[in-house]
This record gives sequence, structure tokens and C-alpha cells, in this order.
Amino acid sequence: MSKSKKVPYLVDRPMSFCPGCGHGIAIRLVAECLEELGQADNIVFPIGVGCSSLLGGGIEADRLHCSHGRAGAVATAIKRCNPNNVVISYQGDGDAYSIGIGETTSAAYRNERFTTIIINNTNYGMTGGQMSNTTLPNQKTNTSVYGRDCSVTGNPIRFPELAADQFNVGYAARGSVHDVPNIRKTKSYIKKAIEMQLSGEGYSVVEVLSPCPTNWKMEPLEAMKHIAEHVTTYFPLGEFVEKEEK
Amino acid sequence: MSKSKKVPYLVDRPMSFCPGCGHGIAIRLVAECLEELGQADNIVFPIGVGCSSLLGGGIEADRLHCSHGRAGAVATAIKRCNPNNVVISYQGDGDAYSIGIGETTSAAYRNERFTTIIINNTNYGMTGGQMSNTTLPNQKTNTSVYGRDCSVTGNPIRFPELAADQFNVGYAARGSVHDVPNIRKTKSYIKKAIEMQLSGEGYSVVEVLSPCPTNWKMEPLEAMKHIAEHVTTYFPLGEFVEKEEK
Amino acid sequence: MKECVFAGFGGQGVLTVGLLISQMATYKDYHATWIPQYGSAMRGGTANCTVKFGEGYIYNPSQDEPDILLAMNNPSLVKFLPLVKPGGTIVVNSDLVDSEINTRKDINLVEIPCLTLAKEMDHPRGANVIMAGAIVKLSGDFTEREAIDGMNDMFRKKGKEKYKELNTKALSIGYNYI
Amino acid sequence: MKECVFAGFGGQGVLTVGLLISQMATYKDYHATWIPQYGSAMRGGTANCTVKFGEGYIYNPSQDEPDILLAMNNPSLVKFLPLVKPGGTIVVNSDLVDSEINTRKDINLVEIPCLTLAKEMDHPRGANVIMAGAIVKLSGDFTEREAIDGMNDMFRKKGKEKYKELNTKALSIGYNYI
Amino acid sequence: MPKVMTKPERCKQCGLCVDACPKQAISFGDGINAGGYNYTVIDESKCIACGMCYTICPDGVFEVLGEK
Amino acid sequence: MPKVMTKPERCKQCGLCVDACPKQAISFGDGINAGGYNYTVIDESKCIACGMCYTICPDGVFEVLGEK
Amino acid sequence: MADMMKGNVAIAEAAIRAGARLYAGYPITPSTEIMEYMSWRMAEVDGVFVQAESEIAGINMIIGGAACGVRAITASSGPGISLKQEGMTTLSDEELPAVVVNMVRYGNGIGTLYSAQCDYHRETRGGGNGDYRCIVLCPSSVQEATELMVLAFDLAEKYRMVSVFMSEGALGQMMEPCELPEMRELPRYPWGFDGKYTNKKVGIFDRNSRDEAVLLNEKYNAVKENEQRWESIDVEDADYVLVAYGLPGRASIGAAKELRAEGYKVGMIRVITAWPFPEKAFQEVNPNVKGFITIEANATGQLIDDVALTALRTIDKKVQCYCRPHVYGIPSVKAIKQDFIDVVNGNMKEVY
Amino acid sequence: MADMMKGNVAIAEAAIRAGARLYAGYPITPSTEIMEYMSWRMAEVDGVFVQAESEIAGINMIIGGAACGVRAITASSGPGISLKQEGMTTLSDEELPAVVVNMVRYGNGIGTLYSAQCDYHRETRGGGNGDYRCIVLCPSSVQEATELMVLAFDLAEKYRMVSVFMSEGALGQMMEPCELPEMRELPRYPWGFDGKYTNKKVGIFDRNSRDEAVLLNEKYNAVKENEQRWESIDVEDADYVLVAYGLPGRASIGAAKELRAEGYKVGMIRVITAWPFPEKAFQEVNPNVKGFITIEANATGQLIDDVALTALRTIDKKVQCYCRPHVYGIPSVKAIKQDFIDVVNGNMKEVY
Ligand SMILES: Cc1ncc(C[n+]2csc(CCOP(=O)(O)OP(=O)(O)O)c2C)c(N)n1
Ligand SMILES: Cc1ncc(C[n+]2csc(CCOP(=O)(O)OP(=O)(O)O)c2C)c(N)n1
Ligand code: SF4
Ligand code: SF4
Ligand code: SF4
Ligand code: SF4
Ligand code: SF4
Ligand code: SF4
Ligand SMILES: [Mg+2]
Ligand SMILES: [Mg+2]
Repeated sequence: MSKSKKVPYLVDRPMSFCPGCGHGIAIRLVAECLEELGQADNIVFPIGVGCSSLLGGGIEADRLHCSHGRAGAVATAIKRCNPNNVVISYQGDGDAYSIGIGETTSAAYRNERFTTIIINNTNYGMTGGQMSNTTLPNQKTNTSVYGRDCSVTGNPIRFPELAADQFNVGYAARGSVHDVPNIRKTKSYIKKAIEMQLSGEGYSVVEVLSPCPTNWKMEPLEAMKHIAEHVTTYFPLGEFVEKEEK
Repeated sequence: MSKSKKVPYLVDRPMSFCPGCGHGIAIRLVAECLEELGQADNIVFPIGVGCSSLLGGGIEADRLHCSHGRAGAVATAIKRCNPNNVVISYQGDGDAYSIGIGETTSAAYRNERFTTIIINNTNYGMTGGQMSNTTLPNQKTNTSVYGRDCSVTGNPIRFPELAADQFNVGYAARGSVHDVPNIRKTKSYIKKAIEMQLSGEGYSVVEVLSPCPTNWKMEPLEAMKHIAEHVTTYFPLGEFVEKEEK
Repeated sequence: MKECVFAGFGGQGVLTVGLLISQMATYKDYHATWIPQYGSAMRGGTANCTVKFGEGYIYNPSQDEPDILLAMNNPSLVKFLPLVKPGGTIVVNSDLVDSEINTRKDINLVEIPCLTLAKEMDHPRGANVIMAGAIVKLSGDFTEREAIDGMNDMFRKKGKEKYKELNTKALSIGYNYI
Repeated sequence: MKECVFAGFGGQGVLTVGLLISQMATYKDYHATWIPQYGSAMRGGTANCTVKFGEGYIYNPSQDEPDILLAMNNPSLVKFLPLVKPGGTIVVNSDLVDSEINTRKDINLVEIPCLTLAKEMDHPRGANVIMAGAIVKLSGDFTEREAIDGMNDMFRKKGKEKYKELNTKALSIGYNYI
Repeated sequence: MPKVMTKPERCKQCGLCVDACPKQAISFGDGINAGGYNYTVIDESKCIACGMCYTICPDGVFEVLGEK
Repeated sequence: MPKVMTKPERCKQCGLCVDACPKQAISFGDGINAGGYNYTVIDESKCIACGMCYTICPDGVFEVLGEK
Repeated sequence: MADMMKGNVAIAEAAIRAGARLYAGYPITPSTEIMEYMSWRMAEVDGVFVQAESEIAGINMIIGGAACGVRAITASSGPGISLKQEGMTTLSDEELPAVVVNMVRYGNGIGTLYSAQCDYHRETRGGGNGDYRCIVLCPSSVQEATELMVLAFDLAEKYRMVSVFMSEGALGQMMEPCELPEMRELPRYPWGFDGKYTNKKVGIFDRNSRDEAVLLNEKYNAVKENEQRWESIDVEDADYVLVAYGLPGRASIGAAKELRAEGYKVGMIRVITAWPFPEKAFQEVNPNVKGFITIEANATGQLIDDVALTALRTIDKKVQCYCRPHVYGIPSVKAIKQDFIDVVNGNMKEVY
Repeated sequence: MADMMKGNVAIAEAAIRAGARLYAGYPITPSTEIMEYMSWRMAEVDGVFVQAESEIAGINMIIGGAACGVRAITASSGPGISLKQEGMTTLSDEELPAVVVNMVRYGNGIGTLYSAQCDYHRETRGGGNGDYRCIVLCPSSVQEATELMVLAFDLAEKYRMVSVFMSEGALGQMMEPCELPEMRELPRYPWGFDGKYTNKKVGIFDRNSRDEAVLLNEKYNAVKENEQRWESIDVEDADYVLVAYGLPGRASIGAAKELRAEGYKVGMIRVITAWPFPEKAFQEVNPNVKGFITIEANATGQLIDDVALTALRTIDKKVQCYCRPHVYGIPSVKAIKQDFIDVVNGNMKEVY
């Protein structure tokens, strides 16, 4: 018989995401890691605008609804003012990589000592499914109705890779929640990211590939399969940098 | 006897930079390239805020003083609306890499077909010498009076490298104006960048290491030597990507 | 001027019923407005819209005091019951809605098993059109012909003509169920 | 209330002369204001500041109608000449300034070869302090002692005491040049 | 003692757990919760308390009563 | 015919050309321009029209009259 | 017989027909459908569509396009419009015409999605630095929205100003029968960049602020004189005049008509140009009017200030000004009638 | 005997002494010295200094710090303040106290470096989305600046609002003798984040907008009632009252005194809190006053609206309101006296 499993109290309440949405899994993983690391009562969440906003009533912890894209800056100040708290910004791909690209890269650049979790569902979910900077080539969205044309809109951005290659960050990884093994692996990434923060060595980021069945216009299971078959081909899973702890 | 050399009419007027400032050399190189490529009457300059602003009266061409940091977005629209014009955004390191990091990276990300020239003088010159994202480790500025502490402010950003490694851009290079050979090489980079734009293949960027004797509190010659001896150790010169023309 | 509220789960087609009725009104040269509830409340899974139409100009397009309420599920009935104008009509999807919820005596409650009817006619997605037919009849503002023409005109313009016959039939079923 | 304008090239220390005079005034419990021209015009290489001081409150600290103008170079004289109050005083650095530029008869022009004087006393960076001394005298508002004490107080607080003797001497030279 | 406890009021009928359960122990029952969803029910006889359902469920429906 | 023409009113006395000239043909004269700067003068006898001064001068002071 | 059309779609298509050939923006509810429509429609008319990385990039793209002489438009709401303030003052400063659509949603900060009128002060006075003004057009129906969109471009062009198209979020979401304007085939503005420095008046840096201040005031005075728009009823003999705009304005007309029918001497001014404020409408008001009542969908009352200031300029005596902010949504005709009754019965204190 | 101190330095040190322990911002003339000072000074008091990548990041860092209960301050000017508007409405919405310094410079768009008062409308009404208000404090001397900085923090804390410290650029650049306030050792605000969810009222997402609108108005009414600040002279018997703030306000006092001495019945109100506007100052004005004259350093006249609106509330009859915008700089005492003479001689048309 396996270990008992109970939703951590941090997130043990009804969530208002759509059926089959990956946000619910991701935030639970964060809560599990915090609990296991004994940090569940030592946590501040700056939260982005997007379906992340639906966490407002979903988690019982210090949390601030940041202006769209600005969680990187807000988290910077929170961590600097409260260095002993664990600070985790929870954002979507639109929030962190489009409007917030300045704040997100600048926090990584400065190697701010907080953790960023970015839910990459390859579109702006909350506003009804527009193209984002992680929308796959040829993916149809409400602002790429004939499929994304990368020759004029750019290729999907790979932020953990960028942070790992260009900046002096502590930890960068990409996981996915499309099946149980990947959920477990993603949890291990999130845990390492928080541990990196606890060590004070540097900025940590985990991008989480996550389904948006509503805007992908797919059934939840189909959406999970879509991640396995397509999304991961553009967004390789794994760890891109892990600084040695001093 | 060598070839005759005359300041191109585009910039053949008094400039209001400080004595020994590299901006004057850099903008002349741009004008020379345009002239040699037959584009001197086919050019639009979105110009950043900084000592670049002093170009207002310095060049006779279509030019727009963009809000601080936003030249990347302005240039995007200009090039898309006037695809047959050569569009060159001329910006400082503060303008392009601090406040404008979002617009600069987003233009590179989308592979917009214009050219960016970034004058990297390792500080905010116009406002009197504050730290910028390219300030060297331990460099004293008005906001790093004891020398830049990279452990909390980040390591100097290397944008051409970032663009080359992370995005699908056409051309990225870094030159310097600290002596005649480097000025000549930098000119060749700028020319390639404009050629890349003319070919329509993609975004091109040339960063130019440039002295700011006033805020470095150095004599002009000393400032040039400082570039050779110190600045280039953090900012390697050369070309980082050059897309094959189709 | 008539005011109708159409409410249900996201997938039940209530916004379309509303649009249908408003388009029929326009087709008859009435003034008409259609206004949805929008925003992230969508994620709760409920949707509703308000349609107003009539001969005069519509000063306030927004929800006010509906003459007619279509409630396709229980939460909708609970939510909008108190708003219905005294003497107004409430049409419920009796396949899903528990009419016991209704506590008002001053309204006219009409129960239509639209899911069953739709299944019977082999057009499971036509339940909302059936309801549209019923509401058309109850409103007294359109003939069956006018309603059908208005509806078909709308679906044609939207390039959704292929269900023309099924939809015509569904509308008639609803119209004649009353 | 006295208004003085101090103008010259960036490196000539005119802002410091202004500050010196204002600090002397404060030292004497006068009201005083010091206001520079700021901004990217700096790059042209010229600098200037306006100092007002007196027993009464200074309502407008900004440049208005100077009683005294210090012009350390030609462009400064050209620029500020028209502003000086009729009957006012203009002190020029006669080592650099061409007094011919002056077209006004209603002012008192004082020529001081401050660069030469500074060289002579072996304190080449003291030309501005010499000018301060002259202006102190011309203003009639301070004794030599008051001026020297005010100045030394300021330099001491700024941690720049090491030139105390040289500066005292420079001030005296300027004061007594008049 | 049951191996798995559920909070049916949270279920949104996404079906992810049904697919993930290695023992086909989960199915949709007839009940409808306040959200209007057919919620899941567990066949305790099949369940091996492996916890897959807990791991995949986005809505925190499951609690697996395995070893502490 | 001179090999190099200058626009002395533009000179800001930065000294870069003086340093760059391979023939030490450039020096500061006695003249002061409107900006207050001691501007550069060229010793034509030393100049080889190499163009270094043109290349380094940030203020467009030089025109080198070499081959067209 | 016109078809039912969604406000945001009608607005977008009207812009295309008015000559818009650049759209750059970032999505935000309740304006997003405008962008979504433009994302495919712009290409059909050989225009440029850019999905910007942010509202700031979006408005700066508008600046770039406008400088090329292209009719340019962006749309947003709430915080998104706040982010455009620097760009809007820059457009104004450079005298670049453009249209900025604000589908107003309720709330400070991140705000809510409710339809509202809480940005009145900002749009009429400018939320960017400086003294600039934008023309502010406020439709009350989908049909009027399409007409005002054409006007927005025409006025922006005529005065080289920014036209703010300020509408409540609900208008973008609602459907009404609507006849679209004719498709115009317009050349670019003649003065845009062409790479040849043909036009020396766009993008120049060094300017004389004092001279410009005079020109600025002259321009704004011309706009004030020529471009006031409003709809009013029964103001000549009114004891009380309701003042409102947009959808609450529309509902207020209904209320005023019903009150008239009930025997109250009520008039109504529906403001169409919030700037320039329709002073001329007030000149027609009964000189013995007892009070003005603003009906607003915001928390604190904002229109009230312009009403009081305008009354001060147009009515010879002091007139009481009342304000009933309904927070968000569209106040019902019944609620507005009640507001009036509250005033008459002395149950509402005047603001001015 | 106080030492000469530069305005920006005095402002920065006063903020430190008032308890500021977070500075985050981006340089811009003429505010930069505040940031430069903070860059080394903050560390000395164990505070946090972050050089933000932009004004937007800066104001959002202020949000983060304020949410932790830290006294936070940022400073900027012109377009930099425009970029902070979204953050400022968010601070207001979250009821987070903070101080935002605007060292106002002249101009729309990128603007100029001239000292001016062109942001009055924006600061008093909010340039972000929504209905929020900030307390706006306007010093007229370096000494007063240090005192108002302490007040700015205290009022921000008391009402959980943003205090905007609005000063002309010139005040930051000028030097005057100045006595600094005492150094205070204050604990953090008691309600900030501690990681333990001790305080459940910061950062909550779901709120009832209608209820909040009521509370918002109550709060703003309390501020209006309690926090008006002004300096006035000779208003009780004045035929004309000059109204101004900041350095032009200071010069206007000089002008009013000289005019009085010359026999004119002139009074003067120097506005210290631009919001809440000092209505109480107007209550003391001669009921038979003939006119108010605003002296402003902007292009279009902005203070004039609040003066007219306040006169409307406080004076029983219609009073003419005149406005003389001096574009930028500090108008001289002589120029202001001339403005007055122009009004008396009928050479200036009233605005209201
Ligand atoms: C300043 C601002 N601009 C735009 C919006 C509208 N908006 C809300 S969420 C969102 C996109 C969210 O996408 P993402 O970050 O990917 O999160 P998701 O919903 O996909 O999880 C947008 C554009 C906003 N709230 N604020
Ligand atoms: C929105 C905004 N923020 C700040 C400023 C002030 N500012 C002007 S130039 C400048 C920095 C310029 O530095 P850089 O881009 O490196 O150019 P440089 O002067 O060094 O060539 C700053 C911060 C501004 N004009 N606008
Ligand atoms: S819209 Fe997409 S991301 Fe948002 S809650 Fe629904 S499924 Fe999840
Ligand atoms: S401040 Fe520096 S960059 Fe600017 S003009 Fe002077 S030397 Fe050049
Ligand atoms: S614990 Fe395992 S076996 Fe039991 S229901 Fe869940 S997934 Fe199936
Ligand atoms: S995974 Fe959870 S929400 Fe989805 S069907 Fe299973 S129990 Fe219900
Ligand atoms: S051309 Fe060459 S040799 Fe002649 S002055 Fe210039 S640098 Fe010297
Ligand atoms: S390089 Fe040019 S500006 Fe510098 S000294 Fe020589 S001529 Fe003068
Ligand atoms: Mg997303
Ligand atoms: Mg720089």
C-alpha cells in the first residue's frame, strides 16, 4: 500500500478553474512542496493576472494579486523586504512572457532570490484564448485564426533555457502535468526550486506545461495527450541549470 | 594616398555631445553605411531617449523621438507600415536594456525586419551617470557609489549574445569605437546589419561600446583606453549570428 | 417592450436562443437589444443574456425586470426567480429543473421537457431551439412563420444553414407545445 | 534682498561661488536661496545659478533681475547682460571676457583678472573663490571676517578643509581687489 | 475502512482520474453535484490505493488513506 | 592643395585625433572657437592624408581630400 | 432591416471602413473582441495588425504607424488604458492622430469586468504628464458607435489629436441592429514618414515650449468651438436637467421622457463629446433651471464637475448640481426616475 | 543656523527620517538626486534600495514592499510618473500606503526639463483607471518639503492611501537653509505580510465593489474633512484672492503682500493639499469677493477648475475666476502683480 495522500490545507478548497485545467494540479504541487519543506506557514505568493487570478479564493496564505505581468517586480520587493519568507510568484505564460517579459527577465537577470512558477498553456486562457509567446507554430487561437505564423510573430519563447543560458540564475526547469509520472517529476523540480530559494543562492524558475481544455477546444484527456504529443516537442522537459549550493 | 573622406550629409552638422563622446563616431558610421548602400534618402530613425536624444538636431532625416525604451515597438510599426524604408532604431544601453528590455527583446523575438544600434557606454549618460544593466562589476556610478555589486544587481547583460542564442534573429554583433581599427570593424558590422534588413531576412542588432568621458570622469583618451582594457573584457567584440541570406 | 432573460449552463445554447429571439424581432422591424453576462464568471459554467424588443426605442438594454425567463437549469431559476415581473412567465427545462424551487405565485410557470423532446426528434442539440419556439408563442409577438423566417435568415447569414430543416421542426415543436 | 547670478563654463566653479555666497548669508542668519540651471543644456558646457539673500523671506527664488552678475566667460556675459537691474554690478573674468561686449551704460562693470590672480597666488583652482571675495565686497552685505568664516564653515562641513588657508587667502585677494 | 475518500462536490467530471486509475476503479455515478457535474465514484473492491487519482485530479477530490 | 580640411568651429578639444594621427600632424592651436575650445590645427607638411583623424573624430571636424 | 451586431465587432469593422490600417494592442476584457476581429480582418484590407507584447508596446506601435501617416487604432480597458497614458501624451505632443478605444470596466487597480464610467476624469483631462487634451467620444448604441468611430478618425485627422472612444464595456458586449458605414478608400495622411525627409514637421525634437503653448491653446479652443456634440431634449423649459452619457445617458433619456409624461418639467442632455464638453447644450437650458442631476456609473461622481463648471459659464445664476453615482452597470429607467424624485424631495444633497 | 540643502537631498533624507525603508525607482531629471541619495543612504538604515529596470517595475516594487508593511517611496517626473499610473491605482485599490514623489517637469510626451505644474489635473484626479484619489502635498520651500514628507507618510499610513508629493522640478534643484525632521524609529505597519497569513486583509482578491464604493466615499470624505492644509493671508476683506501652490504659490504671497502695500485689497490662498482641496480656506474669504485669480506654471490652466468648483461650494454668489498660466518656471513677483492688474483693468477674461 502506498503512502497516504491528502491535499495540503493551503489549497484544500474548491478551485474555480475549468474542468481538467492544469492550474489545479500545479498549485497543489507547489503546496505539497511547501508542506514537505515545512514552509507552508512561511510563504508569500505574488500572483499574476490570468487564470492564476482564480487562486484568489483558492489558497489560504499571504498573497497579492499583482498587476498583469508585474509579479516579477512585486516579488523582488517582497523577498528583499522579507528575506526569511519563501516567496513564489505564480504566473501564466502571457503574464510572465508577454506583458511581463521585462519584469520576468529583469528578476532573473538580477538573480533575485525568489521562485517563479509559470503555467504555460500556450495561450491567454483567462481572456478567452488568444495567441501568447508560447503558442505553438500553426496553433489556432482567437488572434491567430489561421494558425500561428511564426515568420511574423516569432517562435515560441523558451524562458527557462534563456534564463539558464544568459543569466546567473540558481535553477531553471520545465515540467509538465500531462500524466502522473510527469506530475511527479514536475513536483521534484518545484521542490528543488524552493530549496534553491531556501539556500539563498539565487533565482529559480519552473515552467509547467499545462492544459487549457476550454480554449484549446479539447476534452481534458485529449488536451493531456496534446501536451505529450505536441507541446513537449517545442518545449523540452528537464532541468537547464542547477547551481551548486555553496 | 588613401580615399577621400567626408562626413555624410545626413550627419554633417555640429553635434551636441560632450567632448570625446562615442555617440558622434557611431552615428557617423551609420550614416556612412547608409550612404554607401544608397539608402541615405530611404531611412527612418526611431531614436531612443538618452544622449541619443541629442541627435534631434544632428541628423537630417525622418526621425522620431520615441518614449524612453520604446523604440523597439515604434520601429516595429514603422517597418511594418513602410517595409521599403530602412528603419534603424538608435538607442542607449539604458534605453534598450533597462526600461526597454521588453520592447527590445520582443522585437528580436518576433524577428522584426529593422536594425537596432545600441550605444553601450555602461551607464545612463544623459541623466548624469547612474548604473545601467551594462555597468561593469565594481564600476562606480551615481547609484553604485561603492562600485557595482553584481551579487544584488546582476551581471552586465549581453544582449547580442542573448538575441543570437535565444531568438531567430538575422544578425547580431558587438563593435567598439575605441580606436581606428575597431571603428572600421564596427562599421562593417553596421553595414552587414543594414544589408540584413535590406534582404528582409530578419532583425539585426549591433551594440557599440562607446566612451562616456563625462560620467566616467575620465579624459577622452583615458576613456578609450578604459574600453580597450576593461569594457571589452566583459563585452566580447565580434559577430554572434549571421543568418544565411535566402 | 418585452424583456426576456435566457439562462443556463454554458453549453446549453442560451445565448443563441436570446440572439434568435432578438433577430426575429429585428426581422419584424422591431427595436431589439441583446446583452450577455460576460467575464470570468463564465468559468462557473453558467451563462445568461437579456433580450429586449418592441416597437419603441429601448432605453435601457440591460437586465431590469424580465417579462419572460428561460431557466435551463436549477441555479438559473434560483438566481433569476426574484427578478421576474409580477405576472411574468417562466419557462423551465423540466428535464433538469426542479419546479419546486419556484416560490412565487404571481408568475406563470411553464414546464417543457426540452431535452426529451429534442431527443425524440433526433436533434439533441435542438433543445434550445425548441425553447425558442415556446417563448415565441408565449410572447405573442410573432407568428410561427415570422419566427421561422427570422431564425432561418439568421442561420443562413451565419453560414449555418445545414440544420435548417431540423431547426424549423424544433422551433415548431416548441411553438406548438404551448 | 539681493539677487546674484553666477555664470560660466562648466568647470569654472560658478555653482560653488553661488553656494558660497548663499552659505555666508545663511551663516549671518539671512534668508537665502540658491537655484541652478539644470538639465541637458549642461552639455553645452555652460552653467549658472541664481542666489538671492536678505533679511526678508524670499518669495521667488528664481532668476528675476540680478543686482550682481558674475560672468566668467563671454557667452555668459552675452546671455545675462540684458537681465541685470539698472544700476547693478557686473563682475567679469577679464582674463577671458571681452568687455567690449557690454553695451549698457546703466551698470557698473568690474573687471577682475581672476585667472591671473589665482595663478599668482599658486592656487589655480581658486579663481572662483577670488571672485566670491570680490562679490562679497561689492554686495556690501558681509565683512571680510563674516565671509571667511561662512566659507570655511561650509568647506569644513563638506569635509573639504584642506584648502582652508589657500581659500582664505583667495577670498581676501578678491575682497581687497575691489 | 475505505482506501480512498472523495469530496464529490468538487468534481468537475473531467475524466482524468478515470483514465489514470490503473485498476479501472473509478467511474461516473448518477449523482449530480451543485456545479451540475456527474461526479466520480470509486469501486473500493478494485482500488489498490495507488494514489494516481489523487495525483492527477486538478480539483482535489481525492484523499488516499494509505500508510502515513 | 591641402590634404585635410577642418571645421574648427566643431572641435571640442577632446584630443582623440591628436593621439590617433600616425604622423603627429595634429596639435591644438591658440585659437578659441565659439564653444570656448582650443581647436586643432594640422601640419600639412607632416600629413599623409591617411584619414585616421576623420575616422576617430566624434565631431566631424575633418574632411580628407584623398582620391575620390 | 439591419442585422444584430455585437458592439465590439461593429466598432472594429467601422474602424476598418473609416480607414484604419494599423491595429496594435493587447487583449483585455471587455475590449478583446475588437483585437480578435482585427487580427484577421486587417489583412483583408492590406493593413497591419500586430499583437503587441503589452499595452505599452501597443500604443508605441500606434505612434510608429501614425508617424508614417497611417490611420491607427488600439483598444483596451481598465489597467490597460492606464499603461497607455505615456504613449497618449506622446501622441498628443507629436500631434499624431490616432484612435484609442476604452471599453471602460469598473474599478481601481486590476479592477473588475463590470461595465462602468469610472475613467471620465482621466479621459477628459489626460492621465499622462502635461496639459494635453484628447477628443472624447461616447456612444450610447451600437449604431452610434459605428458613426462615432468614423468621426473619431476624422476629428483626429482634422486636429491632429488623439480621439478617445470611451464606451462602457456593456456596449461592446451587447448586440443591436446596426447599419455599418460605407467603406472608404483613403490615402495615408500626406505628412507621414517616407524615408526621404519630405515632411519636416513630424518627429522634430527641439521646439519652443512657450510658442507651442499658445498654439496648443488655440487648437483646443478651436476644437471647443467647433466640435461639441450632444443630444438633448426638453431643456428649454426644464426645472431640472439630467446629464449623462453613454448607456446611462440613453437610459436617462428614457427616464426624462417618462418623467415629462408624468408632468415633471425635466430635460436631458446626453453628452456625446465628453471633451470638448457640450457647453452649447447648456446655453439652451432654461435660465431659471433649478438643478442639474448627473447620472453616472462610477463610485465617486466624475461628470458632475464638468456639469457644474459648464453651468457656471452658461447660466447666469448659481444652480444646484446633484450627482448620483450608480457604481457600475447601467442604471434602470426606474432607478433614474427615483434619483430625480430624491432630488425633488430633498433626499439628495447637492454636490455644488 | 541651518545649512543650505538641496531640495531633492532634503526630501530624500526627510523620507528616511520619516521611516521610509524601501526605495525603488528609475532615474529621471529633475528627480534623480533623490534616487542617487537613496542608493547609498538606505543601506545605512537597514532599508532596501532597488534600482528598478523601469518606472513600472519601480512602482510595483513599492507595491510589494508596502504589502509587507514597509514604508515605501519612489520618485520620478514627467513620463516616468505616467508610467506609474497603473501601479498607483493598484496601490489605492489595495489600500496600501506609499509615497510617490513627482518633481514636475514641463510638457506633454517626452517633455522638457523645465520646472512646471502641468500635472495638477492628473495628480488630483488620478491618471490611472477608476475612481481613486491620492493625497497630494505641495511644498513651497525646502524646509516645508521636509515637513510635508513626514506628513506624506503619516497620512498615507492613517488612511492607507497613496500620498503624492507634488513639487516643481525647481524645488528639487534649489538649495535653502533647512532643518531636517527628527529621525524616527518606527516599526513596520502592523498589517503586512509575514508569510503566516496573520493579516487577512492585504491582497485579498474577491471583494464586493458596491460595498467598497461606499467605504471609499466615506474614507475620501473623512480625508476631505480632516486633512485640508493651506496658507492664506488677507482673505477676509479681499476684493480679489490669488490662488496658487508650490513655488508659484510662494511668489504669489510676495505679490499679494506688495499689492496690499500698494493699497489693493488682495488676499492669497496658497494650496498645500491639492487634494483634499482646501475648501475651508475659501470659507474664510470675503463673501463679497469679486474674483479669484489662479497663478499657474502650465500651458492650459488646471488649478482654476478646483478654484471655481470650490468657490461654487463656499461663496453664496457667482464669483469670477481668472487664470493666468505661465507655462513653466516660477513667475516673478512682478509678473504676478501684472496679472492682477490685468484682471482689475479688464485685460484678462474670466474662465468661469
Ligand atoms: C494590464 C492588463 N492587460 C491585460 C489584461 C487582461 N488579461 C487578463 S489575463 C490575460 C492573459 C492571461 O494569460 P496567461 O498569463 O497565459 O494566463 P492563463 O489565463 O493562460 O493561465 C490578459 C491579457 C489585464 N488584466 N491587465
Ligand atoms: C520614461 C522615462 N524615464 C526616465 C527618463 C530619464 N532618462 C532620460 S535618458 C535616461 C538614461 C539614458 O541612458 P542610456 O539609454 O544608456 O543613454 P546614454 O545617455 O547613456 O547614451 C533616462 C533614465 C525619461 N526620459 N523617460
Ligand atoms: S481557461 Fe484554460 S487555463 Fe483558464 S481555467 Fe479554463 S482551462 Fe484553465
Ligand atoms: S554624457 Fe556621456 S554619453 Fe552623453 S554626451 Fe556626454 S559623454 Fe556622451
Ligand atoms: S487509488 Fe489508485 S486504484 Fe484506487 S481509485 Fe485511485 S487511482 Fe484507482
Ligand atoms: S479528476 Fe477529479 S475532477 Fe476530474 S473527474 Fe476525476 S474526480 Fe472529477
Ligand atoms: S590624415 Fe592622417 S596624417 Fe593627416 S592629419 Fe589626419 S591622421 Fe594625421
Ligand atoms: S577629435 Fe575632433 S573634436 Fe576631438 S580634438 Fe580632434 S578635431 Fe577636435
Ligand atoms: Mg496562459
Ligand atoms: Mg548609456
